[in-house]
Amino acid sequence: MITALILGPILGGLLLFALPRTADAAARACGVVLALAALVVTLTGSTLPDESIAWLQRPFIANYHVGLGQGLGFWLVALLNLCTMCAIAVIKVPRVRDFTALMLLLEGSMAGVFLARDLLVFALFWDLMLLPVFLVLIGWCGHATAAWKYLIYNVLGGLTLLLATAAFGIAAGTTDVIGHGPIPVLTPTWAAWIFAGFAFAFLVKTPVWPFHGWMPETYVELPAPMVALVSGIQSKAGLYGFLVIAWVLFAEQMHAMVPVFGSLAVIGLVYGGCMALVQSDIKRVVAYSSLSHLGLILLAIMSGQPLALQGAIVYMLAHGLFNVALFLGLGFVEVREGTRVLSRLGGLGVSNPRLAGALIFAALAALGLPGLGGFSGELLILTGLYQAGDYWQTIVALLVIIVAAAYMLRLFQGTMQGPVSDDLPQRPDLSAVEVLALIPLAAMIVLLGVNPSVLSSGVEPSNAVIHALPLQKERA
Amino acid sequence: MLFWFLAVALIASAVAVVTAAKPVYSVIALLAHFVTLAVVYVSLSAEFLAVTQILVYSGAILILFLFVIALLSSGVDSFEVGPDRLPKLPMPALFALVITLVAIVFSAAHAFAHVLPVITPTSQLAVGSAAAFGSVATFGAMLFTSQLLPFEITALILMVAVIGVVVLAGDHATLTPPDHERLRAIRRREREAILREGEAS
Amino acid sequence: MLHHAVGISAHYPLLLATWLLPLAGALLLWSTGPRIQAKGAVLGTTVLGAAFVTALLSIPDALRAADGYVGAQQPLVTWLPGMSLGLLLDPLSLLWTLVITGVGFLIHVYSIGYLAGDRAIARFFAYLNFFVFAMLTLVLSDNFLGLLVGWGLVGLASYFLIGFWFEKPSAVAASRKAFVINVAGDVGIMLAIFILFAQLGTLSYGGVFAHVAQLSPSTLLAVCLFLFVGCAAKSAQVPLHTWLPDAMEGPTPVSALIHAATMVTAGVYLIARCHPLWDASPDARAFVGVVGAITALVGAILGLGQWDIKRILAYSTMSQIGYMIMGVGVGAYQAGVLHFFAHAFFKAQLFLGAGIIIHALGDEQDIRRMGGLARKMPFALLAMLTGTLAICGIFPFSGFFSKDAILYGVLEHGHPYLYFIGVLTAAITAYYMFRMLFVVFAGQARTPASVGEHAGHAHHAPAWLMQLPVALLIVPTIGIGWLAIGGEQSPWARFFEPIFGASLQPLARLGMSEATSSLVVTSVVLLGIATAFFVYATPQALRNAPERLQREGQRMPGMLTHAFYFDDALDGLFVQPTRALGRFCAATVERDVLDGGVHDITVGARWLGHFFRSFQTGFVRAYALVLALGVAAFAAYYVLVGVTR
Amino acid sequence: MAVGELSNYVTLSAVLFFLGVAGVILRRNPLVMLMGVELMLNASNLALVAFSRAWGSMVGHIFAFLVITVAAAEAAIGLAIIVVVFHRSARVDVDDVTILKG
Amino acid sequence: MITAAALQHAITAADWEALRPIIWIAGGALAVLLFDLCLPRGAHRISSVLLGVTSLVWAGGFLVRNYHTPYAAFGGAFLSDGFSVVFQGAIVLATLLSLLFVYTFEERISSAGAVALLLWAASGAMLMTGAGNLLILFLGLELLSLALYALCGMASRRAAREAALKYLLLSSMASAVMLYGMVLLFGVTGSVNFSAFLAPPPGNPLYLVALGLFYVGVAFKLGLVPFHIWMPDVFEGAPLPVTAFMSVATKAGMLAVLARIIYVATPAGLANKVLLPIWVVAALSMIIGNLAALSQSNLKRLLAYSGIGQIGYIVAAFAGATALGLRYALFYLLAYLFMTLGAFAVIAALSDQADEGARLVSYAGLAHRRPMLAAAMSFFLIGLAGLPPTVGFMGKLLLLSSVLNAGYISLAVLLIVGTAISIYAYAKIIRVMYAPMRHEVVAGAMSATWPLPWIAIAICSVAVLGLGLYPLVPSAVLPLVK
Repeated sequence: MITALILGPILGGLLLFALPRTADAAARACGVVLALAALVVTLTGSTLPDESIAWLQRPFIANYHVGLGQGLGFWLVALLNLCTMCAIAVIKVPRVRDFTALMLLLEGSMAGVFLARDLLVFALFWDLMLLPVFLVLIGWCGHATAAWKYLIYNVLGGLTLLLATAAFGIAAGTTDVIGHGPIPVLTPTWAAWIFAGFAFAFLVKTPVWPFHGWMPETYVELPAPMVALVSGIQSKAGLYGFLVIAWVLFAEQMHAMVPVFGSLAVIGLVYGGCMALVQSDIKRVVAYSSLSHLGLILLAIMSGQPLALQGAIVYMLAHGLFNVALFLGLGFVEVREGTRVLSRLGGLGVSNPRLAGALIFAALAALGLPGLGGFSGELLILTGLYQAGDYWQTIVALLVIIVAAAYMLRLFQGTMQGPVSDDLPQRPDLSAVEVLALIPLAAMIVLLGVNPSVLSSGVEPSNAVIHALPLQKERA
Repeated sequence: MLFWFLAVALIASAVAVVTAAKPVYSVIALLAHFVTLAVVYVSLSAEFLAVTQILVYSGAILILFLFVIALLSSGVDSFEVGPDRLPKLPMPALFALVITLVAIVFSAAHAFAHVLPVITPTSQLAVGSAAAFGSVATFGAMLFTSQLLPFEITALILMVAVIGVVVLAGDHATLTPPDHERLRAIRRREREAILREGEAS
Repeated sequence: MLHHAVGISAHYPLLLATWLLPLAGALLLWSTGPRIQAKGAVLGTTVLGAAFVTALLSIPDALRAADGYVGAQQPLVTWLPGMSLGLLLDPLSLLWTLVITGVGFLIHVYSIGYLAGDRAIARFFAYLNFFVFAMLTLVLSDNFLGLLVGWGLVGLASYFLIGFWFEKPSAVAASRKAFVINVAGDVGIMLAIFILFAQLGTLSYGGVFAHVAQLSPSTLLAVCLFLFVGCAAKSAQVPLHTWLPDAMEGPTPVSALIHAATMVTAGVYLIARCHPLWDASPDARAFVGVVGAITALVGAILGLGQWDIKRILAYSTMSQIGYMIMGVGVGAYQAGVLHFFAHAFFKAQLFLGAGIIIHALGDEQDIRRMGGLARKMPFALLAMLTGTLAICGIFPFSGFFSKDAILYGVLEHGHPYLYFIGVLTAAITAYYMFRMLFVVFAGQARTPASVGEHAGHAHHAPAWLMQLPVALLIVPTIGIGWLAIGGEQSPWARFFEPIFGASLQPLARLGMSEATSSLVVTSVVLLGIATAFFVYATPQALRNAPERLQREGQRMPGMLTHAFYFDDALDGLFVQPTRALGRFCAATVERDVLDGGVHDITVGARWLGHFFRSFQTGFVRAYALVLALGVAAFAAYYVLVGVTR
Repeated sequence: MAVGELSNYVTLSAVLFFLGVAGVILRRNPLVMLMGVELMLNASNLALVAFSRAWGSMVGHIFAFLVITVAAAEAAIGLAIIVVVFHRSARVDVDDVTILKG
Repeated sequence: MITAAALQHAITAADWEALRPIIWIAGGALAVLLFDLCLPRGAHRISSVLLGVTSLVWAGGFLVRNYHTPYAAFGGAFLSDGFSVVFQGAIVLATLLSLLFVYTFEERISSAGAVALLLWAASGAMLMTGAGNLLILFLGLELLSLALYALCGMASRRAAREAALKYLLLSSMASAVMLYGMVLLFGVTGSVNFSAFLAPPPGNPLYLVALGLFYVGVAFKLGLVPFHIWMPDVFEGAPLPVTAFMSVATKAGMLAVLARIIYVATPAGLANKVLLPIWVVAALSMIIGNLAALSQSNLKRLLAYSGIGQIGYIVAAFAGATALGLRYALFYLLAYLFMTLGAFAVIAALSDQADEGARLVSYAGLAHRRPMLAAAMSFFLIGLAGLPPTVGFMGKLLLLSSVLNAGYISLAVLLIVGTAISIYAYAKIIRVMYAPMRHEVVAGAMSATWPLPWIAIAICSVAVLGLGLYPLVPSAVLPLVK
């Protein structure tokens, strides 16, 4: 049943090609139905047993082992299916049928990453994630610089992951280790290099500061539904990797690298915040803001403090939700106004109140308005960080929250409020479908904000993470 | 003493082949080369090879070369060769050749000093007698018993060569270049128009 | 899923009703707003009225002392062992709830009239209801977490309301500035929360105040100061006050409700609620007292330099809150709260009165173009006069009792300098309030002819809708003061005894009694009124009023017109450096380092590709040469290996 | 028939071999290049005969015989290709043949 | 003198059975020629292709039987052990698929001759895989080369004839160098059998130089970097089926020889010193092959360069002479076979009489005109690049783990760098195909792409996907030592 979560969307996407090329509405409907089915399976499937088929024997034992379980993987897959459903419902691009197929392929491969219990399966789906985004970047976007830049970063990431998986298999004898079974002990030199491979792949995928070169162009060039998925969920794959693989399998190396990654996260936090303040393209503002939020989550993961980790998980989900909502909203603005330049936009709120409402809701969740998902995650993270003794990081993060309020409002007011610029064509407000697509996201954001502990029933990342982490960090 | 004489002859004729002005001269030099080789083979008691060398090599292959020379230089002027477009070629070529030559000669000098049997003078039997070392009898026996497989394959190789030549040379007669070319040119121009659009995007 | 999430158990339906009714009203108006338009106003007001009634009915719950704890407890949802949300209704929060819902209701009625005819009136009432809900969340919460949630939501409501007319770029900028400074306040409170949670492991008021002794003096001071940062942002204390004058961009009822009566006093509520923390750290109290006094003085001085009627009232609000903060800061909690209670009414009345004037003069806010309205608008004169007398602290009005209580309390708690600043501020307050009165009401009308008669018939909404709330407000403006008469036994003291009873007593017997201090204050105030009369209201001053006001406009000192350059300072210190850092990152780090780096890699790879392709010259002999070189390399290598082995 | 040292024969064949290679690289006439290849093959034949004489095993002779037949076949096809390439061009020069490059 | 025993080795039926697959193929070629004579002009093509395919399939059947009965025929001259049978299987498969492209030949060319020559070339390559001694190796190599010289020239385009000339001259020179190496080996060890090379005379530099010259010949045919110089030109010039055949079958044959040398004929003590140049050359070709592929505008030339890179990966797998390395090199060879021939099939499907579909410009916006073909081509390119759903990913993973297992970390890292560069090169083609066209080009009438290339595409894509998910790795492949 769990494999259906992975293969269902992928095969469904392929079957879409049976539809005639111009059957846009039908393709969208199939896409939404598939995503909804996957969501239902996920929600009802948390007690399903793992599925494991023997795959490789010779160089090392590798099984096709996938499992849902209760923890972080479950919530991320639920988030993935929900966001895909909402995103597919609002696709407005040429050749909708092919686009939906690629969205479903992306959804399937990301589900594969989160459900993988074997490093080889993880590496396979990690590289597969790269494909649909690249195909969309070249098929639907004008110039290909974004495609090349995306390719360079992510290919190197994917290949180092492949090398690290092979090395791990050779060194440890088996790769069937994610989230279960004894933690194999590797010789220090091998372990260090393998960890470096994994860490590089994760750093590139959640764009962490120096490795984020691909992120701005890709987020700007991709059509809104795809960028919502990529920024909302694909970035979580990297953080998921840190949490479930790096902390569990390479605890010592992770300790050694905590100051380095911690400082990268803080730099990313500040860098993303300041950059978002001065961008002229609306999508770039959200792109850099997500760089800043992910920096905060990474900081929490690096601190290793249980409260910060729980906050990181809540914030991961919240960030997924409001990032998707933001990008879909900006997608609607771009479709209506035809331009993404902040200076030429303005005054859309008068003619599109519902769009304005949706965008302000998402912007508020993003800047961490108390009562919404963003705030509860941030609060838990910062409390955890403070308890872990990282005083300076907490203060910097708090200052960035102020900056976040500034750039988010600048974005919202730049597009929605201010004098109505008459040269922009006045388009109709959100259609019923579009509003319907945003409602589940909003509902989840509010639910997370009011009571993040609703996750806590299954939220502890995985018991392996907890007992691998130092409960109280000894402050030197 | 005979060896040194033959060696000098071989090298001279080889150099002549390479440096001859006109291809006909190099063919003649090659003929001399092959004859000297035959003599060397006899000195090394490989009668069958000596005979084959003369018959097959000088007889068949050189004649073939002559035919081709005649065919190619059917025009009035003799064999001209275009200007030298790779003037910088000889120096590195000589450099590479010298290195490999030195490597082989140096290692050859060391190799056989102590390990390999020195060439011993052949038995006193007359040239051509069956029992002698290089006689045709033993050669034939070996060719058709233990080494039968190579023999069969050479048959295959020769057939491939013949078929290849026939197919390659082919009956160009049927080729009527003009209309063929024209048809293809029109087709290609029309396709280029579509594709130039693609190229520009 | 929802039940598990919210875990509501209905001990106190009235408390829940008071809290959730405004939210329900807001959501209803948001969703159905565009359709029901004008009827939305009435809906919003009735919802508020119902909330006010339930608040009144829940007074007995608030006063009932059960199991050693005063008030009604209503647990809602727990996030973590230490973090949970719940409602608490005790005398302190009851007072605020009554003010919020009471004054809120009156302002709702007033707004029906004020905003009649505005296309987005339903949205306005939705925001107002949402604001009341947010303020109730802040006030009714039983722990710091709920406080923080309320704090943020109130900031959001003020953002919506200030930026209500979002076509105006100035309103958009003002709302953003208000919200960002508010978030800065939130950040302060969050830091205090982290410290508390790290030290004590719990955030509920009961838990924290019970273990105050465990906190070391330095952490206690840190907590108090960070909480005060929140208060400073919300209650517009000196460094973070710059958003209040700009907040006047919003409609006048908004200014009345939010920027006079309720939101800006959240800081006072916070300090009053956390009085055990403040009792335990004397230097925190001293700091807060000083900041309060400075704010009062600065607000009063800046009030002198304003020509816009709403800005004058805004600065007066800032100065009055300075008083409250000073009072509550130094430890005179009951006096501070009393002044809040009084100020809520007379300031609302002043704003609504100013609203009536502005509405009548067709949105004209500059007092230099008003004048001589005494005859045309007697009701407005009555409202403004009673408000002004109350704010200056003349005898029968509530201001007299509350302001004197604060000043005397400050003196009692051993701060003579602050007492002197307080008295000086009272004088300046009297001066600029009466300056406004005389300029607006006395002398000839300076309103341009066209504006005058147009205003007359603009009223399509019945005049009484705006005048009734003002009239109702006059009663408490006069009456509240009497509650505090009688020292320890006054109804006010007995009402707050369970809350502030245990808090610290006044230090030493003072030279002068309370009566003498109120005499000193009253004389100083009369002096202020007299000077204002001589400057603005003498017959010859009235005659050449336009030129004199003009001259005064030019001679206004730079300091006043730029409000002590606080705005530019804040902008220069925080906003510009962040933007500069952003541009620096964009220009150098992003374009040169990252893009440059990747660009070089691709160019390098392509160049290498061309370099290796260049070997393919097409000449057979060149290829043969490469082969020969390869053979030479192999032969050389193997000879060397052969020799060295 | 004075029998020289085996290494002399090897040296001789090496020299002949590399004269052949020189012929292939330096000369621009394809026919001479083919003759160069023939030279190289004959050089290896010489070495083969010398080695088989030294080791006293006839395998060398068989090998040499095979080399001769292969050389013949190669010459045949080589000449055919040369004819096909150059039969209508004015100059018979290998350097003219450079359509394929890059 | 040779001992009598050597003479007395009786040639039994078992010897010929070991050779039966090769005999069937060579015989099939003859049958093709005979049928060509008696059939009417119109049915030439289909008849020769069908005959060729049946003989190959039949030979495949015999191969399967030989897999289970390893035997050293002709006194060790021809070893038909599990190892050589798998390589022969690869060659048969490659030839089979190449035959499917014969329709891209021009009308004028006699397809019977072409099919016959292709079959003979295949039999030459199969001889090389089973070669137990230098004689058979040399003859197999020459048979293969001669057939290819003729095949390259079979097109009326001047480029084809030029390719034939270039291939002839360079390949004959390389064969001569390799022959000279063999001769010196024979001179030093006194015997032509590979097994004799295991115990070289101690301290003998000539033995090493001989090995060096021998490896030159091997490297030339495999197209490892310094000796790859001929490959792009010849691959671009030669007609499509010949290029397809050469890019897989010849390399498979020579890989068998290299594997045979490494696993059978390299003395243990000298192993790493003697084989070091091979690994260096493999590493070079991994990097330079892919780098040069970056800026190509002709698909056949690009596939030539990518072939150089891929063969670099396979040779790297031999590093350390581990059994695992051999097994996964074979698996990757199969993967490479299907992916490359799949790509050639797509080119074949696109080309028609006028010109071959190899020019990149003819792929502009292909996705809009012929979505199925574009999808197939990108699927194969993704496979060659080593991205997940394909056998390329699994193959690369197994290669990586075997190289790491053998301890050659630097080779593994270079393999990854090479792959990264190759992905960039393949992605450029995918971009050209999928880039949005300024105006929607009406899908041109499907030119008479004969069904055969489509069959090849189907076979290859099924194999690339199937093997990718569940790798069937041949087991009994350790070479027979006689």
